[in-house]
Parts: sequence; structure tokens; C-alpha cells
Amino acid sequence: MCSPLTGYLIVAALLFSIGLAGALVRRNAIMVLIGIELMLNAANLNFIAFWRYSPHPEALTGMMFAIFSIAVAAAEAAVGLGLVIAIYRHTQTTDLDKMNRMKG
Amino acid sequence: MGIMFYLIAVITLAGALAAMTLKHLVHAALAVTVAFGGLALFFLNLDAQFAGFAQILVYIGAVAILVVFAILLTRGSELPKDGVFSRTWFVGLPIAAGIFAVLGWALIASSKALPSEMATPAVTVHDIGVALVGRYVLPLEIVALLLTAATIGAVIVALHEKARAR
Amino acid sequence: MLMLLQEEQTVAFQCMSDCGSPGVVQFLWLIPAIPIVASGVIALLKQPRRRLAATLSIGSLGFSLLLSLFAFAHVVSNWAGGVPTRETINFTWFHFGNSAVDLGWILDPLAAIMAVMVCFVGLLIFIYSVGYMEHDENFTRFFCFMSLFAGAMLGVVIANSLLLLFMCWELVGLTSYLLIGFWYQKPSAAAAAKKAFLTTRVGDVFFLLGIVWLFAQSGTLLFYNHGSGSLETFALQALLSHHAAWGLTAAGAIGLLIFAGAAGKSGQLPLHVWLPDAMEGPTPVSALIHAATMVAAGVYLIARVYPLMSAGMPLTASGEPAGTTTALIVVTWVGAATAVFAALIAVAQNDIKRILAYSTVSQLGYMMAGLGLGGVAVGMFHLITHAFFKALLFLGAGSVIHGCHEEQDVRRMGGLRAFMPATFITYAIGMLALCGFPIFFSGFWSKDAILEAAHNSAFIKGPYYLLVFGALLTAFYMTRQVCYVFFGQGRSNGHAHESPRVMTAPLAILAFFAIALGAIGTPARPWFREFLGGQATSSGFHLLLEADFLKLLATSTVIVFLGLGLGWWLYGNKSPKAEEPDALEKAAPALWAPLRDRLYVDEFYGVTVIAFYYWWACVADWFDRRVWGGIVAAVAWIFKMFAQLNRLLDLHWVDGTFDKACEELSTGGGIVSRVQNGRAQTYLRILAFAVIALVAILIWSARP
Amino acid sequence: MVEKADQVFVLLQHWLISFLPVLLQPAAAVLLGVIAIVCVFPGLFALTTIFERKGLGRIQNRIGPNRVGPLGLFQPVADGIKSLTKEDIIPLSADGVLHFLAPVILVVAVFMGFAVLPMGRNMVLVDMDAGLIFFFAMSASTELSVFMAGWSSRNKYSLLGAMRAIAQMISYEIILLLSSVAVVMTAGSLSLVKIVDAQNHSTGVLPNWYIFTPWGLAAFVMYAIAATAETNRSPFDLPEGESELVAGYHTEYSGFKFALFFLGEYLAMFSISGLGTTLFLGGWSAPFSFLTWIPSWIWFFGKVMISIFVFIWMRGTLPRLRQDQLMNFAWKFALPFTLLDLLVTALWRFMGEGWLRWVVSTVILAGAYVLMGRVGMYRGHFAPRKYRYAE
Repeated sequence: MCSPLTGYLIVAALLFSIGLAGALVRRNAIMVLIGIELMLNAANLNFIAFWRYSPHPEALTGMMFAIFSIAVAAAEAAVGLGLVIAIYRHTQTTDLDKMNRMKG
Repeated sequence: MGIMFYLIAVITLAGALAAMTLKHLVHAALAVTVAFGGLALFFLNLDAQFAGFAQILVYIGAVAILVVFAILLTRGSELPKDGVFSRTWFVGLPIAAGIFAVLGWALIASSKALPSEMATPAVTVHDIGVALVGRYVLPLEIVALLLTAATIGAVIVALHEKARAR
Repeated sequence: MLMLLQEEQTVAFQCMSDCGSPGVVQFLWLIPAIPIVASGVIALLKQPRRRLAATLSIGSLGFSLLLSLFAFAHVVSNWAGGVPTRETINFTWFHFGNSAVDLGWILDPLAAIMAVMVCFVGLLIFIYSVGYMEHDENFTRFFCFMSLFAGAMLGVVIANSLLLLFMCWELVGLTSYLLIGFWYQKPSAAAAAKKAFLTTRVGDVFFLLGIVWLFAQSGTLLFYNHGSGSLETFALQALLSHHAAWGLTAAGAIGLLIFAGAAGKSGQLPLHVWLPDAMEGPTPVSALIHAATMVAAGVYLIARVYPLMSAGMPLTASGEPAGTTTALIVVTWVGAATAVFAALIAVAQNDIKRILAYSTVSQLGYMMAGLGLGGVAVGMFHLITHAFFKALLFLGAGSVIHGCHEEQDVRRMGGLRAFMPATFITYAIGMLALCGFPIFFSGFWSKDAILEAAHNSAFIKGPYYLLVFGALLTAFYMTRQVCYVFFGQGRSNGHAHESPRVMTAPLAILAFFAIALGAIGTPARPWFREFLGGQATSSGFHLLLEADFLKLLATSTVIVFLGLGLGWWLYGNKSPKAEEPDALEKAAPALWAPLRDRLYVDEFYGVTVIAFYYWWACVADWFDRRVWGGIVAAVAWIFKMFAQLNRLLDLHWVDGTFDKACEELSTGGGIVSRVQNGRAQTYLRILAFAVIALVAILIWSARP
Repeated sequence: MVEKADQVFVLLQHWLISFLPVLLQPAAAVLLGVIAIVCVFPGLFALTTIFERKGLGRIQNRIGPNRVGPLGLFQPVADGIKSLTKEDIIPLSADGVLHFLAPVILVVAVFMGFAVLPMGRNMVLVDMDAGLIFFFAMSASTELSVFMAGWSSRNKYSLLGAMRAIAQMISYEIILLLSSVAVVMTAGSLSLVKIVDAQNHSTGVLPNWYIFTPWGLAAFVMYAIAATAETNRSPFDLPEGESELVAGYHTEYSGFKFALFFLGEYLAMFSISGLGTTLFLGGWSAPFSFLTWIPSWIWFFGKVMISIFVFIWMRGTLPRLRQDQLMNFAWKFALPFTLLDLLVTALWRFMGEGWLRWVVSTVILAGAYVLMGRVGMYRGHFAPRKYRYAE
């Protein structure tokens, strides 16, 4: 526990696990999406932390990754929530346990 | 590893935990906003000013609002009758725990390779801008395309059936 | 006799156009442009904007009249100063290869006087039309076409390039077609329009050939271009030196081709059949296009290219013509024959407008003969006077038709003298002018000039007798018509009434000119001749008393009175019943029948030209159906068989294999699909589990 | 002397912190700045309320408040005392915590925005590199507090008002941001201090403010409209449309919490006017060089107060829009137009000096404005709705 990076990595791992747990145990599709957002954010935290403590921060690699990830996450949220709303219109529910018509 | 770090970590993790456990969807959404805010503070703490503000702008200003809208549009603000957790929650938790275990293991395994304290990188917004339209211009364009496609897609997906038929 | 002497005049003309053209000629293009623009504007107007449409077209033509009067005044002042005017503005339209196609316009006495005539008569007819077409629902369309026609005709008048002239010429033909078929809901009108269009096209094909030939020979289509124009010495010499077939020079041959075009437009003998049918159009159209202006375009064209027609004419030392050319001989004979031929048919017609139409054909023949015998001035003088009195007659006829509730058969009129006094007086003036009633009427002087030229011609004598006979017939049939229409008892169905002021006022003005215009061309003061020829001729009242002239005067007077008397004797105040046979028919039925049936020209065309085309169309049709159709069907059948073969192969060989493979795949998929139970969280779970496994393997394998 | 007057507050700050030990001085400087902002703007708020009520009175041909103090000038004091002493009501079924947090978060978020506004020469709390982003991040946060207020009240009017407000704020925030991007493109910096500096050198007759360029004018107009909508001011005050929604998302608030909302709204007005001033009107810079003797902070606050006056003027003049007009205007007119303005700005940047770029950008923008307006009118996006019963 000597490196300052370790703390951030642990927090990120915790955040990722919490997000995953949420996505796995919640019924509501929106909550699953929120869980996935949390997982994405945990990854972002990792990127930024690695960028900060990398030998060449001026290369901006991790930072760029985080920024693009934020942008992609915004798109993902928009489409995901749009889908949830569309599904709700059809089935009158957002309960994933009741939504199993996606099989082939 | 100052006091700030622990403070922010507690706020963030508490927000995330609350988001995943609170029964009320709106409360959960607001709790996750707290987690997002905490992450933004983390970014600032890591001298990534631009990413931090972008995090606030995008997650608190847009994603959280979107989530809230989605919750209201799907009548998610009423408490569900048959619990908030999935019937198979007992499978999910061990898997999440497994993930944490594996990640922690990886962390311990690589702890020796982690770098020690580094000087604050002198990166300005100007540098980020130059990098975005220089080295990273292709990803930028692709992300722009993706965002456009996502916007159009979201609008079409969420359109009323009748409006679409018209 | 006067002649346009190119050799001597070229220098003066060049000077005129080189010394910086005065303003007039530069704005000459406005004369045709304004009516055309007005027509375009009218075309965009809505149907009910009648007043605006009429105002626009009358206003534009009035403006053109002002401009052409201005140009005319300019020409007259130059002439009075002893300088003949010939100002041109030429420009290149486009290049191809090394040659350039030039367009341009010209201001000379011929163009100036013609422009004034067209504008003036046109304006009067436009005004008249306001009254005549008052109840027509396509009033705006009518004025649109009329304006377009006026513009195109003025374009013909001022053109200095045979190409520009031809373009306007065809535009004129188009508007003629549109206006004849103006009441296209009448089948007869539509047929007449078609007939007119096709018949004039026959002439135009020859005309176009002539143009192309001229361009190939002389390299330019400009009439006058500082000595390098096609009508100027250099080009004419070149044309004369080139010999075409049958002893004709190129100039003569081209002249004949151009004359064929002019014959088509002016209704000369073989191609005259469309003009009487063209009377299906509204009467103002008949007056403007088929009496005063368009049909005169052919005559004008011949006058315009007169240097070409007369090229190679042998001259005496004093510049008097000592011979004539083949082209002019053809023009003369065709004109004279047309004059008599049409006059003969006119005798036995019953439709008021048809009589006038044949009379027009006959008078156009006079003009052609005048051109061939006496030169530009003689033919043009008759053209101008004829334009006025024939327009007057047509408008008068229109007034009569209007007053008799669209009745056109002269046998169903009669006694209109009392009901329509203004129309009667003006009509009588026009009729006397047409007959050539001595001294007081313009027609007398212009026709007399032609007869004089024919009489004095040293080379061809025949036409003189034909023309004299034509004059007799003219007086006769006009008397017959007037007797039928205005004298005797009323036989019309309804009550006839006088036309409104807007129609009678133009009649009065035209009547004035039908009398007064004679003053510009009497032998005593042949102003018109001098003006057009740019030469001084002897003048004075003593000329009227020369023996030769007096003899001629006496002859023509006798002829006219003979015709008038004969007519009055047969038809005067008889008021026969409508169904009753004609007086002449009773006297000479064998003569009457062919005349009534228009000497069987249409029938002749029917069994020759049209029958041939019909036969040829049948042959083409048969060929199309049997030969080409058979080939196409055979090719199609071959491909169809090939396609059948392909289909069988596809069905049994390709598809069979594919279907089998698909079946196997779908069975296998069914087994695998059980994993996919449609629950998103199950997928996520599997994913997470896989991540755990993956990371574990990675770390385990990376262990030092 | 002029220099002293210009820097009077900065000097005061230096003088005050010089009493403290060196270690504490930076923190004290920031603290002093925060205190100054927290004192000055609520004071300005109080002034503005009376200004607005008087102004509206004049516009509506009446006198306005004139009972408390000379000319009614102490009216805000009376209002403040009233709201402080009123009973704080929390509805029975309301979500108490959120109900309490909403106004607090709102006011805090709005106050945060002032941190990056340069209010005079050397008078900025934090000169952030990404100042503009910070400002927008903070103003974006206010939306969430509006939602909290509306949702936690458990009142249909509140919720509807909140949803209207959020929809409107999100729509117009995009326009606000994009019109600012035009300025950022030209100035080449996100730092508001640098943006002001870029406008603070006069060449020629006109000051070098961005509003005096074609694209700048267009962006400013769009910014002004979006700012009006963003602060829920008339004619975009649908979220509080009293004829439909009682008072929108703060229907269930009373007493001091209501005063906080009120304060938040006015502070948002100040901050957004301040940003507009900074971006387009040259911030604290004087228009002409011979006017530089007037202290920079007077210029800044003068411009802000003029903007505030325009807000009040519009409120007194324009009727409220309809929801569909509001949305149509944002998405079908303002957004495309602002995007076009961005393109024109790029064109302006790369066409180089000269009159040509003036002509080209003016023509493009004016043409697009007219064309899009006409098309919108023609297709009925902004036109009055035709009611069937009125036929």
C-alpha cells in the first residue's frame, strides 16, 4: 500500500463490483443501466488514475480514453433509456424478469 | 493519499451502494448522482480538471436527468409490488464478489509494479484541445458520428408508434 | 423603270453605316422585341385579366408604331437630304469551325415603310379585336398570340440576316397556326390550322434549302454588311459565276428556292390551298395575318432579296434593264397565273370571308407579278395599299358577320345597307379600292402601276393579258359580293345591328387610307418609287397626259366598269332566295360547277400527294408490324426459353443444396438457443463469469 | 488614483489578509472572495427585486411598491423579514430530505458559477483553465435540484412544472453552450479571463467586443434567448405559468425555502448575464480607451444591470409562449441556426482580415435567419395555433 495509485484502484474495483452487483440483482431495467454506468465510471476512474501516475502524462492517453468514454457513455445512456421507454410502451413493464421475449 | 481522498471515496462508494440498494428508483437515481459527483471530485483530485467538469456536465447534467425522465415516463416512481430485487439475486451477488476478488487479486499481484508519487502533470485544456484535433482527430470524428447516430436512434426508438407510422 | 444599282450605291451606304450609326437603328430591335415581351407577359396573366391583356398588347404595338414612325421619319429626312439610308447593326450569333453565323437588323426605306404599315394596320386591328373578341372566353390567349405574331412579323421586316428572317418567318408561321386553330374545338378550324402549317412547310423546306445553299456559296447570310453581305456586289458576282443545272446560275436557283418559300407563305399557285381554309380563324386574324401582313411577307421577302433575283439582269448603258432573269420570269408567270386563277374561283364562292380570301390570293399574285415585271417599288406599292384596303374589307366583313350573328353565307344576308350604314360606306370604299375604281382610290394607282409595268415589258407579253382579265374578274366578284350583302331584301335570320364604335372607328381610319394612299404613288408624283429606289424620277402632271399612259388608263377604266356593270346586271337588287341557284349558275352551269369546287385543286392533292403519303404510311406500318415486330418477337422468345432453362437449374440443383444446408443449420441452432433464454441478466451473468475466468487465467499465467 | 479606484477591492483584500500569518493567506484570500460574492449578489438581488417591481409598474402604467421607506426603497427588507418569519410548511406526503435539499443545492450550484466570472481587472475568484466548462457544469447541476423540488413535493403541479422546466432547460442549454462555443473558437481559450482579455484591445472605432461581429451578434441573440429560457424568465416562464401550474416546481415551498428559490432564480439571472457580458460584451473592459478611467468593476456591473433591465423589460412586454412553440423554436430554429453560426465563425476565422468576411458572414446569417424564420412560419412551427372552436 505504498503507491497512491493503489487507493484509486481499490475504489474503482469496489465501484465496479457494486455496479455489477446492481446490474445483476435489480429487477428494473433502468437500474441495470445505472449499474452499467457505474461500471463505466469505475473504468474511467482507472483511466484517469493511470494517466495521473503514468510516466508520461503529457501524452494524454488515459485522459483521452476517459473523455471518449464519457462521450460514449452519454450515447449509450440515451439509446439504452430510449429502448427502455420503447419496451415499456409495448409491455407496460420495466421488470427484466417479465421481459424474456428476446430469445431466438 | 490525503484526507480528501478518503472523504471522496466514502462519498462515492456510499452513493453507489445507496443507488444499488435504495428501493425507490428516484432516490436511487439521485444517489447515483452523488456517486457521479464524487467521481468528478476524484478527477479533480487527480488534476484532471477538464475530465472532472466534463463528468459533471455529462453525468449530472445529462445522464442523471435522462434517467430521471426515463423513470418518470415508465412510472418507475411508484414502488413495485413484488420487490426491487431480481428472483435470482443470490446468483448475482457471488459473481460480483468474485469479480471484486479477482480484481483485488490482480491488484495485489501487481502492487510492486505500481509507480510511486509523481509530480503534478502540467496539462492545460489547450493541450487537450490540440490533442483532440491532432492526434485523436479520428476517434473524435467517430465519437461525433456515434453521438449523432445515437441521438437519432434514441429519438426514433422512443417515438410514439403512431408518430412513426405517420 | 428603276433598278437598285448595287455597284454605285455601295460606297454611299458604307459611308452611312461607318459614320457612327445614329441612335435610331440601335433601337430598332425594340420594335419587334416589345410586342414579344408583351406577349410573354400576357401568357402569364390569368384568364380573367382581359383588360390588362388588351392594354398591354395594344400599348406595346402602339409603342412599336411610335418607334417605327420615328425610324421612318429618320429615313425620310435622310432621303429628303439626298442620302439613301441603309443602316445596319450586325453581330455574330455563334461560330462553328471557321465560319460564323451573323444576325443583324437593317433600317432602309423598304424596312421602314413596311414596319410602319405592319404596326399601323396591326394596331387598328388590335383595337378592332377588342370589340370583336369581347365575348370570347380566351380573350387573353388571343391577344397573347396576336402580340407574338406582331413581334415576329416586325422581326421579319427588320431582319438583316436571312437566318434571322427565317427564324421570325417560322415564328410567324407558328402564330398563324395557333391563330387559325384558335377555336380548336371546331374540327374544321383544327384541320385548317394543320393544313396551313403543313402547306407552308412545303415552301419552307425549299426556302431552307435556298438559305443553306446561299450560305455555302457566299459564306454569309447577312443581306448588307459593308460590301460583304450576300446581296452586295461581291457575293452576287460569285453567285453569278457559279452555274447550277439547266442553265441556271446559282443566284437564279437560290432565288427560285427562296421564291418557293415566299409562294408558300403568300399562297401562290400550287401552294395557295391553305389560305382560303385559314378563314376558320377569327376575323381579325384573317384581316391581320391572312390579308395585310403575313401573306405579304412572301412578297416582302422577294422584295428584300430582289438584288439576288435580278442578279445578272442585262442593263442598257443608261442603267435601264435590257432583259430579265429566269427567276423573275418564273415569279411573274406564277403571280399572273395565281391572280387569274384565284379570281376565277372567287367568282363562285358564297362565304363572305372565302371570297375575300381568294381575292387576297389573287392580289398577292398581282404583287408578285408586279415585282417580277416592274421591280420592288411596283410590287411594294400594291402591297401597302392592298394591306390597308384588304384589312378594311376583312374588318368590314367581320363587322357584317358580327352584326348578322355569326352568319357567313352571303346568300343569307342582304339589305344590310340600311342597318349598318357605317360598315356599308367603309366596305364600299374598300371594295372600290380593290376593284381599282379610277382616280380616287389607292387600288387604282397601285394596280395601274402593275398593269403599266406589264404593258411596257419588252420581254414577256403574256402576263399583261392575264392581269387585265384578272382585273375584270375582281370587279365582277366584288360587285357580286356587295350586291348580295348590302343590297336587295334582308334574308338573314335575326335582326342585323351596327357594330360598336370600337369596331367602326378602325374601319373609318382604314377607309381614309384606302383612298388617300393613292397620292403617294401616282405617276404624276411617284414619291413612293423614288423613296424606295433612292433615285429621282421625272414627275409632273404632264405625265398623266402622255398618250401611252392615257391609253392604259382608258383600258383599265373600261375593264373596271365592265366588271362592275356585269356584276350589277347579274346581281344588282335582285335579292334572290338563299336556296335559289346563283344567277351565273343559271346562265352557265358548266362553268359554275368547277369554279364552285375551287377548280378541284384540293381534290387533286387528295388523290396525288395525300394518297401517296397514305400508301407510304400503310407500307411503313406493314413493315413495322410484320418485319421488325417479327424479329423482336423472335429474340424475346429465345431469351424466354433460356430463362426457363435457368429456372429449372436453379430450382433443382442450387436451391436443393441450399435448403438442405439450412435445415441442418437450423436444427443445430435450436440446440444452442436454449442457452439464450431471453433474460438480459443471465447474459450479463455469463459475461461476468467469463471475465472472472479470463482475469484468473491471465493472472495465473503471468505469475512469476 | 485611477489605478487605485480600479483595484480598490483587490487592494482591500491584500490589506486585510496581510494581518494573517503567511501560511493562512491563500485560504483567507479565497474565503474573502467567497464572502464578497455571497454578500454582494444577494444585495444586488434585493436591489433588483425593487428595481423590477418598480420597472414593471412603470411598464404597466402603475406606480409599484411605494410604502416602505423613501419611494418604497426598503420594500426588499420588508420582504426578507416576511419570508424569514413565515411558517416553513412541508407537505405531509412530501419527501422531507429532498424537499429540504432542493433549494439549498440550487443556491449553492448557482453561487458556484460566480467563482469563474471575472468581475473586474484582477477580480476573479478562481482563474480556471476550463472556466467556461465549470460554469456550465454548475448551471447543469441546477436542473437536478429543480427536479428534486418538483418530485419531492408530491404535487402534480410541482412535478409538471419541474418536468417542463427541465425539458426547457436541457433544450436551451444546448443553444447556450453552442453559442458560447463560437466565442471560444475565436478567443481560443475556455478561460473567461482570457476571453475578456481577447476583447480588451480596441482597434478602430468599435470596441473589439464579439457582439460587434456578424457571428457574434447572431450568437449573442441566440445566447440572450437561451439565457431567458434557461432562467425561466418571461416569455419562457412556462414552468411557473401561474394560470396553469399555480407556481410550478416551488408551489409547495413557503417561507425561507421559497425565498431561496427566489434568490436562486435571480442569482442565475446575474450569473448568466455576467457570462453573456464576459463572452460578448467585453466583460469588464471599457468600450473606448478614453473611458478607461471608469473602474473596470463598474463597467462589469453596469453591463450586467443593463442585461437585467432587458430581462425586466421583456417580462413587461412579451406574452408567454406555448409549450410546443417553445420546443419547436429551440430544436427547429435556434439549434440549427446556432450550428450554422458555428460554421460561419469558422469561416470568419479562416477568411482572414478584410471586408469580404463581413459581407459573407452577414449575408449567410441574415439569409439563414430570414429563410428559416419564413419556413418555420410557413410550416406553422411558431405560428399561432388555430383552434377549432374559434373557426
